[in-house]
Amino acid sequence: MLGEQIIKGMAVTAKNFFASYVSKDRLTTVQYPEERLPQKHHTRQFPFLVYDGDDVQKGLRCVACQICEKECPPKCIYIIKSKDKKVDYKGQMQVYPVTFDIDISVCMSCQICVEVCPFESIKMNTEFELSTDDRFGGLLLTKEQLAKPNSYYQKVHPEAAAESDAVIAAEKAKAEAKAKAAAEAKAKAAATVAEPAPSPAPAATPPPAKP
Amino acid sequence: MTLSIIITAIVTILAAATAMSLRNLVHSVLALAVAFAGIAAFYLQLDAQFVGFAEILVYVGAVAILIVFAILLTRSGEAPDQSVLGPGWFYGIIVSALVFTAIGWAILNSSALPTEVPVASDATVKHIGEALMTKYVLPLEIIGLVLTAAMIGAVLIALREVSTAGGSRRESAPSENLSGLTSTATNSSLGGKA
Amino acid sequence: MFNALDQVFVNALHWLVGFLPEALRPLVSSLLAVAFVLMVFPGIFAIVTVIERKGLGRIQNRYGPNRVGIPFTKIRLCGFGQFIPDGIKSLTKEDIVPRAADKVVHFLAPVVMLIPVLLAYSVLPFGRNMTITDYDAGLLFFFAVGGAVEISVFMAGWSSHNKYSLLGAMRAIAQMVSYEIPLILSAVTVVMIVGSLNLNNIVAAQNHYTFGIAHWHVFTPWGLLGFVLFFIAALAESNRTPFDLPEAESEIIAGYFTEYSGFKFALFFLGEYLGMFAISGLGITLFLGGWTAPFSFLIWVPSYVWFISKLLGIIFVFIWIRGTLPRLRMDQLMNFAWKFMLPLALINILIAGIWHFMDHDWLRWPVCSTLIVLAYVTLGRGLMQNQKLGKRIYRFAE
Amino acid sequence: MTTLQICLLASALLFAIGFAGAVTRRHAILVLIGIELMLNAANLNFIAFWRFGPHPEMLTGLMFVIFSMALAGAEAAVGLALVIAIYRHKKTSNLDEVKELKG
Repeated sequence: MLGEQIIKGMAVTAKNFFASYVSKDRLTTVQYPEERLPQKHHTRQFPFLVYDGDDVQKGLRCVACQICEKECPPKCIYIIKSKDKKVDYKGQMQVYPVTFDIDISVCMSCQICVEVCPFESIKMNTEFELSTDDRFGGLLLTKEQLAKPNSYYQKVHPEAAAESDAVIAAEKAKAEAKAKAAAEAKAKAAATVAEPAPSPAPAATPPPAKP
Repeated sequence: MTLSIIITAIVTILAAATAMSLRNLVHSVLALAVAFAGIAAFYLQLDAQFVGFAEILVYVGAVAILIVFAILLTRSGEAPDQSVLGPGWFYGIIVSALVFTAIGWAILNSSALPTEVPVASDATVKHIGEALMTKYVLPLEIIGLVLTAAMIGAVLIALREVSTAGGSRRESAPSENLSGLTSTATNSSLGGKA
Repeated sequence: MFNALDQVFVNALHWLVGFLPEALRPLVSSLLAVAFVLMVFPGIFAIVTVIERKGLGRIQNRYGPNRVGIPFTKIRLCGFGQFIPDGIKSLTKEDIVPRAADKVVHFLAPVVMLIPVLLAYSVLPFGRNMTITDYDAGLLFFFAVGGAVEISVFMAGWSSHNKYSLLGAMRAIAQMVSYEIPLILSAVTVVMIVGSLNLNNIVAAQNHYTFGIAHWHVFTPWGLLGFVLFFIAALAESNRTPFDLPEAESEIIAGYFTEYSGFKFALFFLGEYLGMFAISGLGITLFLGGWTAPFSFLIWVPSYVWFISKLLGIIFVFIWIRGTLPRLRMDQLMNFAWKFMLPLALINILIAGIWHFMDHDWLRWPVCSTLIVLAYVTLGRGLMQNQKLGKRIYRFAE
Repeated sequence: MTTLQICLLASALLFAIGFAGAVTRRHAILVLIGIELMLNAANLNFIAFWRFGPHPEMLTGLMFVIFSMALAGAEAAVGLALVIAIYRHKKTSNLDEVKELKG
């Protein structure tokens, strides 16, 4: 009969109306600032810079190689290299970025900078509450704002951080072995020059750790 | 009483003159609606409440809307390029001025007009209804018949001529709106009388 | 005591006017009454916008607005202060007039919309002795000024020089004109039974009780059918879902007020809601007993409280329907008005006549009810069988 | 001048304006509007004479106005339907271009 289905529909909406006051499970929305949904596993928003240890200046992994700046499709990264050098995590002397800016009003979250970075230095953040009332300066993040400790990275992306830590550990070990080998070679050369005694010195050298 | 009647008269006549002299048809109709409202105000001041409300209902609510619909359907909403006055407009204005002069002279100089103002009779809806159902029942029925005939006629005239048999159902769709308009006029006047 | 509470506004008005000289009294008392209407009904409008958003939210299992309470405090009041930022926003927005628009008509349209809507309140009885003007032909006045709203809709649609505006205006006028007929015809039944066009008399005719139950017209077979018809027509007249074709967002943007922004848009919005309240108030007066109490043991509640609570109840049903039903198609809308509502309204007039002439006879109950059910089933069958309201048949390019 | 004379003069002026419009304008709808104005002028006369005439309790003028209003509604509907029909045929609503019925 005409109107039967209308009454059925009205009953459904009335049930929704009253039940939404009784059972909280029916409510599909979340009251955002107070309650938040857990973030998705691979959430990524905008890049940040990783540093090791406690000191930002000392521990920053970035060596200002400018690959990310060149690869960035919207050209939102701006880097100025330093004139002097400092020791990086591998123990080598490297330049470091004096200025490292990312304009997140331009950034399109493509993650290409992360993929091209050979130093495990730039990673994607999960922070999304970046709104500000200054639409020019407020959205231009400087090196100090971008730098986050490695522990933070381990917290937001545990799996990726573990992978990246393994890579760094391997490289560190490689570099150490290399340094040791170089030192020994140096010592050997020195020994040969100073005292040509036939003593097999590097017999006890442990093999370099393979990653 | 006299002052308010004079103000009403001025507003009504200005609106009517505007309606008849503007180039844009839509503006004309809006001015016409104001003129009708002014005439309704006349009726209200002359103690004819029922007729005043019926005037608003029939003229502002139905006839003006009907004219607006006709303007939209004939696409004459824009002001035309050539002159809006027909040939021989000069004689028309002369004749209408002569008509006004004659009637106005007659009104101002007539001795047959009643001079004393009688007490207002209570023309309540009840009295009007009783008169309609007793003394004027035959005209009422005839008006009903005329309105039905007019409605059918208007629908038939405005029906699009159907060339192919297949498209007849869809072709007749626009005329439904028009029939709706006509029967609003009928039904609203009937509704008022009941 | 109860009487004093009931008449508190009337007595306050008399007391205030009593300080004035005799000549000024009628003018000041009517001005005060107008000010009362201008304060109360926009106030209800403000609250109803929030109720509507919250109600729609709950129907869709959401919270709806629940943040804004009293400004500059932490008090939230379940979000009932939402209308304050809404109002500030719409009043401070930039007012844009299209370059091609007819400036004068474009400016006048919202004003012309609001005037007849506010005039319609002048005949409604809000409570015992609370009618602004007691016209002999009050019902006719209401319908007359209601018809003038269509002019403003046309003005808005035509003057914007936008095809969506024009389409929306055409749709709105066609719809309002079509549904005005069932609206008036269903009101005619009440006029036939009561024998008066005066709304106070219509309320007085419903203000007596048998076995403690009021003689509201909705409690009779013809009154129930008349009320349902009136309610559907009122939905269509106030452009509410499922008859909101004039402003169907998905088809024609916003209909006749597409080109309106800022204060003018707010005026249209206000006019639409005030029109909805006015027509609900008329429905209450005609069928739901106006300001009378439903049961005789409840007559101690003040009359205006009854009126306002009935009004809010009807508005709640409006919102409920908006949350439930999808929008009709234009041809379905017209078919429903002309092939279902109009014949049913005419049959209802006949049934009201039968009811009137079988006076005080228990037999009139079954006879009238049977007739109504028969008419409803037959017309409904006819409408469904011709696929006028049935499943949509899609036609693709052949 | 009495109120009756003011009403009659206003009605005469309305009639003249309507007549001038109906005779001089080219557009069919404007001619119809002129005719409506003339009808209203006549109605105003009826009401004025009913109110100030010797027998206001007879309601004769009032009744005449009610019937004339109903007829005016019918006339407007048929007239506008004619305008629309002519527009469909000739794609114009200019009365000077519709000359077939002249013979």
